[in-house]
This record gives sequence, structure tokens and C-alpha cells, in this order.
Amino acid sequence: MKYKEKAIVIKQDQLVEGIYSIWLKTENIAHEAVAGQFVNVYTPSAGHVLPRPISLCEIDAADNAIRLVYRVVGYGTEWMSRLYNGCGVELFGPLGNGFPEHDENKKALVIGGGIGIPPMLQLMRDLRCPKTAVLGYKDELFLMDEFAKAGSFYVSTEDGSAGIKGNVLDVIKANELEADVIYACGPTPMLKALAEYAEAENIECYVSLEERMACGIGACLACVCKSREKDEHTNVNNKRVCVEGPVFNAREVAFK
Amino acid sequence: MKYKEKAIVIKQDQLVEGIYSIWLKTENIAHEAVAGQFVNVYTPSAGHVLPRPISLCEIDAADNAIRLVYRVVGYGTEWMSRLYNGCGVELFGPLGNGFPEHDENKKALVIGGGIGIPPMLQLMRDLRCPKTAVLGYKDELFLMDEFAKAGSFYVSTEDGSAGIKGNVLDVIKANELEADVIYACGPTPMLKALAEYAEAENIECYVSLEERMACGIGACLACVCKSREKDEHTNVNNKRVCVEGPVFNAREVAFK
Amino acid sequence: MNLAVEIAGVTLKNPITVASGTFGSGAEYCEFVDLNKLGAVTTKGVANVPWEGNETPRVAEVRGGMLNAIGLQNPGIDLFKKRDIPFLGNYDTKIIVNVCGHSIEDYLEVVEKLSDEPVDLLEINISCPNVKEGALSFGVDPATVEKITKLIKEKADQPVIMKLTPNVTDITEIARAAESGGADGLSLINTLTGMKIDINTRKFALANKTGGLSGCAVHPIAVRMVYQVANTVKLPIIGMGGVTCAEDAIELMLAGASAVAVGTANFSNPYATVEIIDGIREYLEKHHIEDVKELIGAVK
Amino acid sequence: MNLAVEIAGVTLKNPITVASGTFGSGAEYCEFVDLNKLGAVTTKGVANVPWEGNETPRVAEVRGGMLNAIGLQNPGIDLFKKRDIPFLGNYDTKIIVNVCGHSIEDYLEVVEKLSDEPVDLLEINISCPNVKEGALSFGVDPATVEKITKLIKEKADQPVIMKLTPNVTDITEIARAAESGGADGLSLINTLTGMKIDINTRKFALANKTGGLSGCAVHPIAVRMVYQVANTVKLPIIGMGGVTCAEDAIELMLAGASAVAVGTANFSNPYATVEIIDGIREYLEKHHIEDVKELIGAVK
Ligand SMILES: Cc1cc2nc3c(=O)[nH]c(=O)nc-3n(C[C@H](O)[C@H](O)[C@H](O)COP(=O)(O)OP(=O)(O)OC[C@H]3O[C@@H](n4cnc5c(N)ncnc54)[C@H](O)[C@@H]3O)c2cc1C
Ligand SMILES: Cc1cc2nc3c(=O)[nH]c(=O)nc-3n(C[C@H](O)[C@H](O)[C@H](O)COP(=O)(O)OP(=O)(O)OC[C@H]3O[C@@H](n4cnc5c(N)ncnc54)[C@H](O)[C@@H]3O)c2cc1C
Ligand SMILES: Cc1cc2nc3c(=O)[nH]c(=O)nc-3n(C[C@H](O)[C@H](O)[C@H](O)COP(=O)(O)O)c2cc1C
Ligand SMILES: Cc1cc2nc3c(=O)[nH]c(=O)nc-3n(C[C@H](O)[C@H](O)[C@H](O)COP(=O)(O)O)c2cc1C
Ligand code: FES
Ligand code: FES
Repeated sequence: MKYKEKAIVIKQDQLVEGIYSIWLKTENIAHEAVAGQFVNVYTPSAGHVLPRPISLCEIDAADNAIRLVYRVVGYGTEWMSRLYNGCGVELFGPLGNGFPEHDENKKALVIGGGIGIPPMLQLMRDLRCPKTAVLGYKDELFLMDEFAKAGSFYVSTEDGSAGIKGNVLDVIKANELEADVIYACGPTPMLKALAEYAEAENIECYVSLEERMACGIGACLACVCKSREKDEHTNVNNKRVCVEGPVFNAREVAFK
Repeated sequence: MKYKEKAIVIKQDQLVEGIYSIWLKTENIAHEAVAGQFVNVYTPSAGHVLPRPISLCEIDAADNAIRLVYRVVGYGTEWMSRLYNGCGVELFGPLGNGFPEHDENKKALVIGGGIGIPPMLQLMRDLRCPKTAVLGYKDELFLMDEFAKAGSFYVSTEDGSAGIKGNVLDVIKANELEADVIYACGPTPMLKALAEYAEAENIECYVSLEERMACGIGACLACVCKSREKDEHTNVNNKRVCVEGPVFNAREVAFK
Repeated sequence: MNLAVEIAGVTLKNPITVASGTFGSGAEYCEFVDLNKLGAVTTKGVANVPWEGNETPRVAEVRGGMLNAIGLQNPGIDLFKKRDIPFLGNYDTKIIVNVCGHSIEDYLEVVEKLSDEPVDLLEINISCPNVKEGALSFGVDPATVEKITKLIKEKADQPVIMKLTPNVTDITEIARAAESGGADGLSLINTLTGMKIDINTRKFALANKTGGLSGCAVHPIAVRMVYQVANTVKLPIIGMGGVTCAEDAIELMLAGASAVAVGTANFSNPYATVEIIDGIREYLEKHHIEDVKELIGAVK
Repeated sequence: MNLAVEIAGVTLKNPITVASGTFGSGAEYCEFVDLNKLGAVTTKGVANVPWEGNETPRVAEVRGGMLNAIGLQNPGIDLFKKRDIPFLGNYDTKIIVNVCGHSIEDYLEVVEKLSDEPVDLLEINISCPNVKEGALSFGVDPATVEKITKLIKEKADQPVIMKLTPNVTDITEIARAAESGGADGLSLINTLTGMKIDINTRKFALANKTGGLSGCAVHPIAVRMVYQVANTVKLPIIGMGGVTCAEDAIELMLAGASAVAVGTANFSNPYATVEIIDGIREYLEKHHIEDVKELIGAVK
């Protein structure tokens, strides 16, 4: 079930310059949600007609709360960053498919790049298999404590200020990290590179994609990605990121 | 001089259902303003492109503050009604001509109808001549204390719940109120009736008009009223309410 | 209180439907919008064969609205008949199928394939690019509009609503052409062509460069066009364009629309349709109006 | 850093002017906007004789913009020459006089009377209703546009900018007609025709029923039309339509405008023009662009 509800801000912090973390008390969404899903955030401005899709970073079903970690890039996220405890926020969700059921015997690599790191936290927690996270930052680190508690992890930074200088693939290669399955979220070039790597190495690979959206529920066909096979719903080689995704088996996706 | 400035709310009250009073601390506007002028209030919504013209109800030059009394009718006034002490409000003003210099020997009738009552308060205070106010309400009374302190006054209500049942002209006739000069603000039919009455009785008469505005400073020609004579600026029989008015000698105006 | 209205002989239980392309075929919304409450469901445009649509990004937000260039992606009429029509058949609402095509033959094929289907109205989207005649849309030339309307009417088993594009000099001329061609009703407006450029990346916001502007920004244009058309032809009108709240829907009805479609507002608020129906009911109560039909074209 | 641009041989010290009708002749704004800072002042439309304009209400707010039906009230060319041009002569800015008329003769009379005046550019508003030919505007018919441009060019001493209406099916066709007629530049867009009805009073918001839609709601349409026209004709373009901030102005320049006019935004913020000029300067600095001209048509 999807719910449109008014969630209440219970905590907001700036993690690093431009990246914020917000905890929201929900009525139903936290109970329904799984790692890899997202919510649509509605801004109060009538002039801004589209909702803002933001992935779930943490799901606290017990407390019926969710955590979103987001980068301020425009009107909507700027508005979100000014919310404080007690403010109401219209949410719609949980949306999308989330990460698939996992096999406890498979060794997993959980990979996040940039603002694609937060969506991997809940998955990292949930996995009941041998798991390692690889986090690729630009410069400033965030969510370190949380990942540290969830399992082992490696870090790369573009400027070399922490971990390996380079990207997540450099980390994998430098440390000869092995895996039966990869889960990844981040910029499209990173996902494409991982998909190619996984295909070459014959590793199962799941990528969480991003696309401009309008409805968020599969009705408007704004958010498609090219798929290798004809999609059952659309009857063409397009899959809806908001419904069939955002998480896809990398083999399904025809990266541009 | 006109100023665009950020005024600060220092007091807001609801006078009666739907009518609010707001005191704003200004930088310069209160020093420049005279009774009968108005300010443009800018709302914070980018989707609402026009300013809201609101008359000055009181001008406290000593404290550099102005009072606006307004009826909630739509987005802008509804937003204003939710402002509280310390909020900033973008203002532009003072705008319009204000009431003309008065003759201390002339007996004045100061007439307000409905939401046209507040703009008469500062004038009533300022007049240094024999003066009587006539206030026409629909039902609920407001600004009674203030008018009581400023001079003598009569009241009419449409429902007869206070004063004379009827309108301001009924009050004048019933009390045989005499005057050398009339100053009035209120609904157009009231102003038109007063203008005709004044003309018939050969009384000097000033009316404060209202019209839909855009610029508020005479540039867009949105806010014209028909004038009996060709207007010097427009070169046609139209006068700009925001510049040549809002206060006109009733003889200048060609009421529809 | 009567909320029912009539379009080309078909009775809608209330005047509210959805704008094609913003609501799929209803399946995605039925989880939280009770489709039984809608006057009709208007489906996403369907062509004779599946269309892939445009590259992404396909949508961009602009002030007071959005641009879209979905490119009429659709699964084709065969799958649509097998899946979408039976789905809608489960609900007590009217079915309006929006039809698109790149050539007159495309349209005719779809219309013929729908002839034995439980569809109440056909809405013909003539804003599609006419690939044969140089990619300008069918809907901008009166002669083409009259011709395509006539040909479709010959094949169609259901009443035919021609959906007009606002990107024309004189909407009344196009409306008259559709009337001459035998249309049973008109839908207006489709989107206005717009563009957005990101000044930092110096890229077009849409892969297709241009896209259709919809949302409250276009509402005053919709009101004007509905008014002009209602005062030109005798056909019933489904009005749309920027309808966000009950006031907007009522405004279009007063201007001359018999029914009203809600589009972009579904994205801002998935419950928009049902809230608008409630709002119309409240307005009628407040103004002591017994029959919603009294609103249609009441302001002249 | 160079902010100067050129329109038809006239150098503007920066690309920002005002949209005709929103700024009078500058006198009302000069108390708080330093007119010396503007690339040019574009005056309210002036006709051969004084026009009374429409009944009030003449303006109404809509979401993301406004409707206006001022009806081109103006004091006539004689008073305008005596008062407005000398006033603007006091400032170090270019003078663009916007000209309106109900017949070709009206336009020609104004243009001739301006021939010995210190005016830099003429902007011909062809959205005025053509009373002789049934009140449709001059600007919707290519043949009329070409003819009127040619006749004006014969009489005009200053370069002639034709100001196009967006209420047409194909703006490039109109632009080409103006180019064929010998225009030295184009201004676009004028307002889109819209309407608003008050659902409680059941009255039109404007006495004139319809009015021109302006403000940020129309910006994506302006960007699209400027882009299309810039890629069709060789003429310099003054772009306008919903410019509210420096980003909007830059967007129009990237689409192909050589200069940009600020209209409705003056009402929302009387300092809009100068703030936009500052914003353009900041953008150029941030992106290390030496010459604002590099922006013109830079996105293809
Ligand atoms: C499935 C999904 C999950 C996401 N999860 C996260 C997350 O966890 N944290 C995070 O910081 N960001 C996330 N994003 C990106 C996020 O949606 C955008 O950063 C956000 O919408 C920007 O809104 P704005 O109003 O601040 O920016 P504006 O630029 O003002 O937005 C204008 C429009 O563009 C859309 N938009 C802008 N950037 C993006 C983008 N990158 N992807 C999709 N739409 C965009 C907005 O939704 C809006 O409709 C996610 C996007 C998707 C599709
Ligand atoms: C010179 C002048 C002085 C005024 N003084 C006062 C005053 O002291 N107290 C008071 O309560 N009201 C006064 N008004 C009316 C006041 O401007 C409107 O009530 C107000 O603008 C409504 O704004 P809104 O956003 O609440 O309504 P909306 O209906 O949302 O406004 C929509 C648009 O219509 C305009 N508008 C709506 N009603 C009026 C109106 N009656 N006159 C002019 N424009 C209008 C708004 O400014 C806005 O542009 C005055 C009007 C003028 C012209
Ligand atoms: C994402 C999207 C997809 C659309 N797809 C179609 C379509 O397939 N067929 C059609 O006739 N109109 C289509 N339209 C136009 C709408 O049906 C409607 O005419 C227009 O959006 C104006 O209404 P609105 O402002 O309420 O959205 C689409 C609009 C949007 C926003
Ligand atoms: C109140 C008002 C008056 C206008 N008067 C004229 C005019 O006299 N001549 C003209 O060519 N355009 C006129 N216009 C159109 C503007 O110059 C401009 O083309 C249009 O408003 C779009 O720009 P904007 O969205 O920045 O306002 C007027 C616009 C407004 C809002
Ligand atoms: S956002 Fe509408 S289909 Fe995905
Ligand atoms: S409001 Fe612009 S002239 Fe008065």
C-alpha cells in the first residue's frame, strides 16, 4: 500500500556542507517500507507542481519513522533544509520496488557514490549475508558512524582526503574485493561502469537508478530507462524507474 | 519620496471577524506619509505577481510606524493576517496623493463606509477644523475607541444593530448634518451618492477611490477612473487613481 | 442535487475526468483514488502500434507548471484492448480512450479496433506530429482537422471528441472545422509548446528540447479558449488546462465546458480529482444550485 | 567585462530594457531606478492620437502572472514628443519608442512624426486590433506583417523592431514575414490572450473579458519562441516574457536574444531591472565569461 500522509519532522541535522538529514514520524509509510524505496515529498508552494522523490536512508518501523538524507540543489531541498521539529511534510509512499530479497549465502558488495550513499544504509543493515560497503565520496565524509555499525566498509574520495583516491571501482580493484552480488546507487556513469564490471566478472548486480519524475507511481511515463528486453507493462524497451525500479538487475538495463 | 523597505510587524489584532489591524515599524514611510495615502504590500509568493494596495489607517511619525486595517478577502490579506510580531513585510510607499490641505474654518464631515472607514481615522485626527465623522457599518463595529478620541461621530448599520439603520446618507439626513466640506471613502455607490448630494447641496467633496492596480505609481495605466475633464498627464478623460488619486475632488470624477 | 452531465449522449455521473496522459489507464491511481467516483477515466493516448516515446529527461518543472515531452509512449492498441479496457470495465465510470497517430491511417486503425469495445467516448489527440506532412501537428490546419474528423467519424462506433491544440492563431476556426467534420464534442486544451534551458549546464531541460506546458500557468488560456469555442460551435466541450481546485473546474464550466479534466494537478496531489468533485458539490450547496448543468456556459 | 550588446546597429550598454507598457516612459520609476543604468528604456505604446483605453477593471492577477487589458491608453504622439522624449533625453540610456495603431496609416503617422526625434529604435506593436480588418491583430497574418513592415521601413528614420504576438500557430512564419518586409530586429513575445471569471460574482475579472497574460507563467513559451525565431531569421531579437530574475534573462539570451526586456516583474519588484543587471554581471563573473555577447544563441 502507498500512503499520502502528513509526516512530522522529529530531527533535522546538517551532515556536511549542503547535505542534510531529516527524521520524519510517519503514520504508515515506515511500516510498509523496505530498503531501496523512496517517497515523494510535496512542497507547500502551489507554483512548484511536481513532488520531490527522495530515497529512504533509514526505516525505523518500531518508531514509525523514516530518515531521508539529501543534498540541497534547488527550491524543494532548500525548503526541506529549513524545516524544524514539529513541522508537517506531505509525503507519498513508499514508492518503487526496493532491493530484492537476498540470499544469505551470497557475499554482497554494497556500493554507494555521492548522494547515492544514503539509500544503501538501510540495505547494509538489513543484509543477513557476508557484506562489505564501498562508499565513494567527493571530499567530505558523512554517515560514517552509521555504516561502521552496519558492517565493514571501504572509502574512496575524489581528492584523496580519505580512503583511496579515486572512485568505488578503484577501491574494488585495489582491495581485490570479491562478491557474488553487488548492490549499487550513485551517478549513472558509476552504475554503468559497475554494471560492465559485474557482467565481465559474472557477478549478479542491482543498480538503483534516478530519472526525472512527475507522478512517481507509473502513470505518466516520464521516468523511463531503456531496457534490454521489451518490458511487460510498457510493451516497448522502456521500464518505469518509479515502478519497475528504482532498483533494477543491471542486466535488464540498456545503459546509454 | 517613495521607499521600498522591509517593515517589521509590531502588533497585529483581529478587530472583528475578518478584519485585522496591523502596526508596522517602517524606516522612512511613516515620516513621509499623510492621511489618505496608501502602501503597496508585497506578498512572499512568487506566483502572486501583484502588490496589494492598503490605505494608511494611522501614521505614527514619532515612532516611525504605520497602521493598516484590512479585510481578509483573498490570498494576500489572508497571508497578512497570519503575520506576527517580528515578521518582515516588504512595503512600497507612501503612494497616492492623500487628502488635500484643509481650511480650519470650514466645517468638515468625515465619512467612511465599511472597509473605507479605516482610511478616515488619520484624517479625522489631523483636521484642525469643526469636524464630525459618519461611519457606516454593515453589522459589527470596529475602530470605535479611536474615532471617539478623534472627535464626535455618528454610526449607521445596515442591520440596525447600532446607530441608525441604513447608510451614511441616512445619518446625514436624519441628523441634518451640515458641512462645508465632505471627505469620504467607501464603496463606489456610496461615494457616487455622496458626490451627487454634495453637488446638489453645493458642498466641497473629496472622495477616495479604489481600483485594481498593478504598478501603484502611475506607469501602467491599470487603475484609471473616468474624469470629467481631460487629464493633463493622460491627455484623455482618465485619471490614475494611484497618482492623481486615490483622493479626488468629487467634481473631477465622472462616476459611471 | 444533480452532478451528472452529458457529453455527446453519454452521461457522466459528475463533470470530472482526468486529462489524458496524466493518469495512465487508472490502474496506478486506483489504489488510492476510487475510480467509481470519477465521471470518466480518460486514458493515455494509444496508437495502432507500440511507441517508444522520447529520450529522457521527459519532464521539467517550470514556475506554475511543467513541461513534458513523453513522446506519446504507449503499448499499442492490442495490448491496450487486452489489458486496460477490461481493467476499467471493473469500475462504474465512463471510459474515454485517447487516440494518437502519426498518420490518418494510424488513427483509423485504432478507431476501428475499438469499435466493438465497451468504450464510451473516443478522444482524438490531433496534437501528434504528422510525420507525413513535415511533423507539424494535425491540429493546426483547419482543412486537415475537418478531413481527419470526417474520416474518423466514418469508422467510429463511439462518439468522437476532437482534442484541440492551443498552439494556433484562432482556436474557433479549428473548432468550426471539427464541427464541420462531424465531431460530437471537443476537448481543449492540450499543452502549449515551451522550452527550458539550464543556464549553468547550458543544456535543454528536456531531451526533446521543446515540451508541452501544462499546469496552473496555462489556466487563463484554457478559460479563454473554452469560452471562445463554446460561443462559436454547438458541440459539448471537455475543458482542461491547469485545473488544480474546484474553483478552476467551475470557472471552465461557467466559460462553457460540460465536463472538466484534471491533469498536472494529479502530480501535485494524487487526490486532486476527488477533492475537486467534493469542492464542486460544496459550491453548488453554498450557492443553492440544484443542477451542475446550470453552470455550463452561464457567464457570457 | 563587456555587458554591451548591439541591436540593429544601436549599442545598449547592457542587455536589459523594460517591456513596453510596464514602465510608462520611465518618469514614474526614475525616483528609485537610476535610468542611466538601463540598456534602454522602452516606452508605453504611443498612437497618432490619444486613446482612452478600455473600461476598468483592466488588470487581474492569475497564478504566476497577470492579465491586462489596458487597451493601449496613450496621450498621443504630440504630447509624447513634447514631454516624454525630452524627459528621456536627460538620461544616458537608449530610447526605444513603442508604436501602436488601429490602421496602417496610424502607424505611419507616428513613425513619421518621430523621424526627427532623438529616438534610437522604433518598436512596432503589431498586436493591436486592426479595426479596419475585423479587429484581429495585425500580427497574426504573415502577408499583413510583411506589408506593414515594408511601409514602415519606407518612412522610418530609425531602425525598426517588429514586436510579435505569440498568439499564432507558427511564430517563425511571422518572423520570416517581418524579415522579408525589411525589419531590423524583432521583439518577442507580447502577451498571450487569456481570461478569468470570478465564480462567485459570475463576472469576468476584466471589463474587456479577455486580456493579455504576462509574467513568469509565460516564460517557457517565450524561451521556445525566441529559440525558434533565432534559428530561423538573422535579425537581432529583444526577448521578453516572464523575465523575473537574472536567470530568466540569461536563459532568453542563450536561446538567442540579444537584449531582454523586463515587464510584469517591475510590478512585483520595482527594482527588478537593476537587480537583473547585477545578476547578469555575477553570472558572467562566476562563469568567467568576458563578454555578455557570448551568451547570445549559445545553446543550440
Ligand atoms: C528515485 C529517486 C531517489 C532519490 N533519492 C535522493 C536522495 O536520497 N537524496 C537526494 O539528495 N536526492 C535524491 N534524489 C534526487 C532528488 O529527487 C532531487 O535532488 C530533488 O528532487 C531536487 O529538488 P529541488 O527542488 O531541490 O531542485 P530543483 O532543481 O528546483 O527541482 C526541479 C525539478 O527537478 C527535479 N529534479 C531535480 N534534480 C533531480 C534529480 N537528480 N533526480 C530527479 N529529479 C530531479 C525535482 O524533483 C523537481 O521536479 C532522488 C531522485 C530519484 C528519482
Ligand atoms: C488605494 C487602495 C487602498 C486600499 N485600502 C484598503 C484598506 O485600507 N483596507 C482593505 O482591507 N483593503 C483596502 N484596499 C483593497 C485591497 O487592496 C484588497 O482587498 C487586497 O488587495 C486584496 O488582496 P488579496 O490578495 O487578499 O485578494 P485577492 O482577491 O487574492 O487579490 C487578487 C488581486 O486583486 C487585487 N484586489 C482584490 N480586491 C481588490 C480591491 N478591492 N481593490 C483593489 N485591488 C483588489 C489584489 O490586489 C490582487 O492583485 C485598497 C485598495 C486600493 C486600490
Ligand atoms: C505528462 C503528460 C502527458 C500527457 N499525455 C497526453 C496524451 O497522451 N494525449 C493527450 O491528448 N494529451 C496528453 N497530455 C495533455 C493533457 O491531457 C492536458 O491536455 C494538458 O496537460 C493540460 O491540462 P493540465 O494543465 O491539467 O495538465 C499530457 C500531459 C502531461 C502533463
Ligand atoms: C500592463 C501591461 C501593459 C502593456 N502594454 C504594452 C504596450 O503598450 N505595447 C506593447 O507592445 N506591449 C505591451 N505590453 C506587453 C509587454 O511589453 C510584454 O511584451 C509582455 O508583458 C511580456 O513580458 P512580461 O511577462 O515580462 O510582462 C504590456 C504588458 C502589460 C503587463
Ligand atoms: S514518474 Fe510517472 S511513470 Fe514514473
Ligand atoms: S496602478 Fe499602474 S497606473 Fe495606477
